Amino acid sequence: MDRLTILIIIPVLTVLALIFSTKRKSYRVIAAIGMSIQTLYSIYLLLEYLSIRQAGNTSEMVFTRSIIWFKPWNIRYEIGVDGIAVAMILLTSIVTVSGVFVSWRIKDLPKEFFVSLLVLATGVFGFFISLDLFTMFLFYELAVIPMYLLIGIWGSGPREYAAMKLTLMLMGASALLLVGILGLYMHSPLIEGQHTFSIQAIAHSPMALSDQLFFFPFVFIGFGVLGALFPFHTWSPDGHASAPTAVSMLHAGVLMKMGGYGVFRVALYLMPEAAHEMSWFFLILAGGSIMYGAFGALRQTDLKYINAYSSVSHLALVLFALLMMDAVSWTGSVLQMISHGLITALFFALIGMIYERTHTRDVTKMGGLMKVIPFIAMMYVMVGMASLGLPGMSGFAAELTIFVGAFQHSGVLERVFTVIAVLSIVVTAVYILRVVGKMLMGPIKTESFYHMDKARWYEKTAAILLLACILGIGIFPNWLYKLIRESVEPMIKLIQ
Amino acid sequence: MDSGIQISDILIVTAIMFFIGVYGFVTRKNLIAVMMALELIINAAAINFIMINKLVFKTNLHGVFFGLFIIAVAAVEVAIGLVIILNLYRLRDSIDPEEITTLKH
Amino acid sequence: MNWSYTIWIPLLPLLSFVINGLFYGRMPKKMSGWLGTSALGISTLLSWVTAWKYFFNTPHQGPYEDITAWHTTWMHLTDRFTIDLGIYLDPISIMMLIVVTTVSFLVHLYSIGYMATEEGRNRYFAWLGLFSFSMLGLVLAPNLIQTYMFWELVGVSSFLLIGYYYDKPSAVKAALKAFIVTRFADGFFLIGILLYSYYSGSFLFEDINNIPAILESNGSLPVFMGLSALTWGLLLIFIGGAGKSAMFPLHIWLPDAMEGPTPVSALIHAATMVVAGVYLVARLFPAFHASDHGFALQIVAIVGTFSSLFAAIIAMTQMDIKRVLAFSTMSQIGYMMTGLGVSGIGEEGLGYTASMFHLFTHAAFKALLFLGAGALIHAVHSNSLKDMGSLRKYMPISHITFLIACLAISGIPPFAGFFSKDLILEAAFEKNKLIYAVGWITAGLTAFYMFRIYFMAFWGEDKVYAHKPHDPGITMTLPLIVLAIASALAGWLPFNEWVTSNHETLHTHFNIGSAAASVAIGLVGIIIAYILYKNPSMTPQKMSNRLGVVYQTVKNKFYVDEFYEGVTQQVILKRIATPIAWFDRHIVDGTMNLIGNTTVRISSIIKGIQSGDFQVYAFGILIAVIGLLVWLNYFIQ
Amino acid sequence: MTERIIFYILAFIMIVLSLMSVTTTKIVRAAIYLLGVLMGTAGLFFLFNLNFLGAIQLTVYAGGIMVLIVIAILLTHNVGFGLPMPDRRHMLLGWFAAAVGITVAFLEFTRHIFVIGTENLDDRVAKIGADMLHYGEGGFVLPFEVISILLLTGIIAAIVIAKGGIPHKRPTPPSSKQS
Repeated sequence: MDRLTILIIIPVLTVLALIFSTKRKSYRVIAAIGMSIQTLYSIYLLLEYLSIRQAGNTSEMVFTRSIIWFKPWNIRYEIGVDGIAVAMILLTSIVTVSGVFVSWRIKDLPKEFFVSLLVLATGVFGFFISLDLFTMFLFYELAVIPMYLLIGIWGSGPREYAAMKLTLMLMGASALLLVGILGLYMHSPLIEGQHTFSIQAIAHSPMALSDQLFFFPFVFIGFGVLGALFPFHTWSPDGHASAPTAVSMLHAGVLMKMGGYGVFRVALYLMPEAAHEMSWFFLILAGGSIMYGAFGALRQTDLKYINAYSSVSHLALVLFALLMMDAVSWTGSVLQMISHGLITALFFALIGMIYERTHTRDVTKMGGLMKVIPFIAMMYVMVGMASLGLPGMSGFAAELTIFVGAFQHSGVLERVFTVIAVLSIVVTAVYILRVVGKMLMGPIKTESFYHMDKARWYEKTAAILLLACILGIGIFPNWLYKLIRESVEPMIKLIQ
Repeated sequence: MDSGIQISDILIVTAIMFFIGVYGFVTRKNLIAVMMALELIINAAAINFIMINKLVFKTNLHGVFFGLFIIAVAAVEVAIGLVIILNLYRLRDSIDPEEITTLKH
Repeated sequence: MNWSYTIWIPLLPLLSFVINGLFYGRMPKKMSGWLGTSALGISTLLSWVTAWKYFFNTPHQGPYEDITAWHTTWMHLTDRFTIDLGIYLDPISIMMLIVVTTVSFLVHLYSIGYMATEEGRNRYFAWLGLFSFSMLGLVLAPNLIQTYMFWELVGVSSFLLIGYYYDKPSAVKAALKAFIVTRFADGFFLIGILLYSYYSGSFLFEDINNIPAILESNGSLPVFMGLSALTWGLLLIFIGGAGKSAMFPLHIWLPDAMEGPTPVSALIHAATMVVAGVYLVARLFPAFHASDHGFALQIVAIVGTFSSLFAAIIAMTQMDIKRVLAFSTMSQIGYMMTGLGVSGIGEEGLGYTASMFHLFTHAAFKALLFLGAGALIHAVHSNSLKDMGSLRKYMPISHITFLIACLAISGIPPFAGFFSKDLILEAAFEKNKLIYAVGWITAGLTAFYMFRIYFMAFWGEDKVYAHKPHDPGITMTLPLIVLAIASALAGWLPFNEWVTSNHETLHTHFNIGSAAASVAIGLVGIIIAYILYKNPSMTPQKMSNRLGVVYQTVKNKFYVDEFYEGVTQQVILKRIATPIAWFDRHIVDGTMNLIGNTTVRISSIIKGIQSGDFQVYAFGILIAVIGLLVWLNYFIQ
Repeated sequence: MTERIIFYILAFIMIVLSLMSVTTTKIVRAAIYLLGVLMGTAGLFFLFNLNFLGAIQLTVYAGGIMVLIVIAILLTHNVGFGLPMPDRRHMLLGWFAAAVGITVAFLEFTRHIFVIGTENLDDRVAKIGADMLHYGEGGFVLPFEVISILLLTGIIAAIVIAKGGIPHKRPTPPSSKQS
């Protein structure tokens, strides 16, 4: 059994255990145990990876394995990781395990809920370890489908609408993606008379510029929709608002990162010339939506909407940095993905906790929560600070890296949008603090708010786990930076 | 035998019959009447086969045989069709084609 | 010489923050205050030791050296851009170290008494610790990014402390305002850093201040609107500094920040954080001075001078004692900016030294004023001057210390303010007569409004108090006394030997004419205040009525707040954010929904065709057959 | 010439009767008109000396099939049952389509030049019978067998369907339900 497949096997086994268990109370325990093992294994994987690098292994991917599973098309189960994938895997496992803890008290159909959640996580893990475009695509779809069920069944508000919208838009995107992937396949180098889906093979002999120009938009938009690229972001506010807490966490925390990761690994890496050629257009879209998302968040009153628009803004920053096509920006972009994953997961977790107690997500109807639920409120302040880029939190390290990287481009367009991106942190501060001021501070507005449960142990576990990661990365970002940077370096070298 | 009757005359007559049958087929609100319109269509087709054999392609009797077979098949079709209609009538008390819309499912 | 122990100076307050924060609610109430105070006490001790070692115990010829006492790589972005965290010691950072730790220690001590009855004391002391840590990190930073990081952190701790009474809506509003306004400035600050470092190729102060080397390595710098990119970078950085130092027009947060507890105002909004902008300009002084012949420095001088006059005028009309002090702070910081702005380098660096000197003395007497005001507020439970009067009878210690502070700020010899302010005016006189004139008038106004509150609070008519006011306990009076001594004597320190623009001793000449002029106008201000406010009279009321509109405008702070309110509410929220939100919901999302709905609608049309009615199907077949026939016959050759 | 006249008369009768057959509102009358058409067809065959075919037409069609239809009518309707008229829109559409079809056919048949074979068609009944059972070239024994089997299965199917009906009635599915 090789190292990476275990990442898929653990969730699958957990799902099987869930299916065969019959006691209602045991579901969450099984899920929590399974995901904790997964997290520990991810940490082990990271250490293993670091030690391999320490030992002087400089190959682009490690722990590789390639098994052919569909001969006629040469589709392979080809897996392997570099520093970026390892970091994303770690992020996924941490968000998943805290998601399980946050859903500790789920009432309806707990077994089915955890099964869907873990299937989703399986898809994500598979996505991050895949090196074969088709297998990657398959895992991507595996992650999207449970999302529909999770929102449609366990959601709130107009959940069918939101679930439908989300799924349809993502499916539409994957249709584009499939076109792009098949295009890449058809123009891939022939190995023993067969085309290949292998990312590594395609990267080393990219297709002609004219073909790239045709297929690049497909792949970029295909993944961009998942990464909330303007104007295809509208599934995210509705989807997040309706989804149950753990799903919002996983979705904003991890699934949306798959978009950024895909843009990075497939669109830019495999079609670099087209990326250079067309980056101006997407730069305008991404750069504009940094501000656009921030201003959009300014006027929302629903906590989840605020956060969803904030995600739009922050993920636009990810795409923006990716389009800069240099090592520092790319590293910053991956850092931002990880940082935003943690931050937004914690945000959604806290919003879920607040919602459970106040039964409203309308900011204007709340007030003075600091007094009654100090733990959750303080956590919210902290994560808000992280989100607005306070030094010492992960957001700052990531954003600073992006800004420094982006500022090394002296073109007028890049300059202008870099400045816009920097100024967006001001707007971010405004909408975050507006919530903090209205919801957490001020006098208590409703009588019933005086009697609220304090945070429970499982809520504290989830929140502290995430916050510890945010602080850890924020205070000591260099190891993570190095981990990512070392993997970005050969990619950049290859595409230039 | 030269009757002076042109093949095209016959074909036009049968074409008119055929399309009258088609009209009946698409407009009738009674399955038996639809069936009868169908007979018109079949009949027109059969005449065409036979007459073209008789007047144009005279080397063999293929058209005549086709005519015969058509008549035979038409008999079967009517027999079974009517039985089905009867069964439908027994089941649903109606032989209005607009109410028999099970096909869309 | 080993300086690495200095790492503990910022770390001890951090420790206090962490312990107070983690054991929030579990720690005995009294312990948190003493924990913070002792942490800061040790830090203060270490700072004084460091200063002593640096200035007296280091064998050196010529200028004082810059020492990087400790550093670690925080982020290794590229070989050019490495972000270090470190401790950088030079005369101004050591001076700031002294100011920050000492004032912070005294404020901690004072707070033990002041906050004795508050519920959330642990929170308060945790945040005070966080602030002290951040401020120390800021002053000790060896590079711009560290400066920026801690700059943000002090902003946040300021936000948290202003919003300490978080169930009071006005406090919440003030906290948000303070954070957002400074954050707005910080956005430009960050752009400035990025722009500047793009050309300098480094974040380190040594490289940034080395303008000739930058010019050499870049060849020609791009010029925009007649100014080089470096000057633009510096101006943007100065916007950041102006935001934090409450310079016009970014000053609006400072008066509102007085909603926080009074010791916080003393620490953050008088002595330390608000002078960060001045400190930043001083840090980058060689760059400011060299780039484009000091154009940016002229801007600094103009902004500083204008702010000082502007704030002094407003301060004369305010009735809230803390707001008067807030505007006075703004005015004094304007002085410091002016000092830097008119300064040269080397032998012409009088303004630089004067500015730093004023920063130092101002920290002492302004902290004292705030703490004294805190004692008054503590005693009468009101911020308003209307509720105070004849307090000299009840609170002798507060009275004397407050008087010393007032004399110091008014520039009456031999108190501290006289020396530093006089030096600034002297430097301005040599550089620009107009700036000097404005500064001179401002000095008079300062004396007037300070003695206005002094007379109104301690003299005037005897009010009826619900509880008899009295001097506070020892933890609160001790800081007052210490600071009063400092305010009285700090002026005699030989600053020109220690803190100078080129780290060498600056030779100053005492200019008797200038000194006489500033003392004279100070005395005039005091006398006018004495006449108007010593005894309760209706004269001030009559005068303000006579002035009418002018008085109202000044009292309402020239309507700057209203202007900002209008811009944010009407323009940004109503004209930008609302349309964007609408656009997103209706146009972008609407388009997506339209695509979905159109699909559904088309499918329902197509669905109608499959009605299950076989006659319809037959009709379809018929049409198709006829169509096919026609097509085959007439359209296919 | 007489034959032509007879043909035109026959053709006229057939067209009119078929028209009446699809437009009448009395179902029994429709059957009778249809019978007329079928008999006209038989007449056509006789006119062209296709006596065997004419006979078959009369016996199988006019005789057998029509009897079946009439019986079916009797089983499902009371005599004198009025057929509902099709609604105007359907009628117009139907006529229009029919007219277009007739026009197209007419144009086509008049335009096309038929190559008339010169030899004489051997259409004796004996020849038909011989070819029917002949298995060499031009023989139709295989289709004949197929048709026989078809007839057999048809009869069996008719019996099964007619007899195997379940007496109890299924409730009609609600027609309003979509998809």
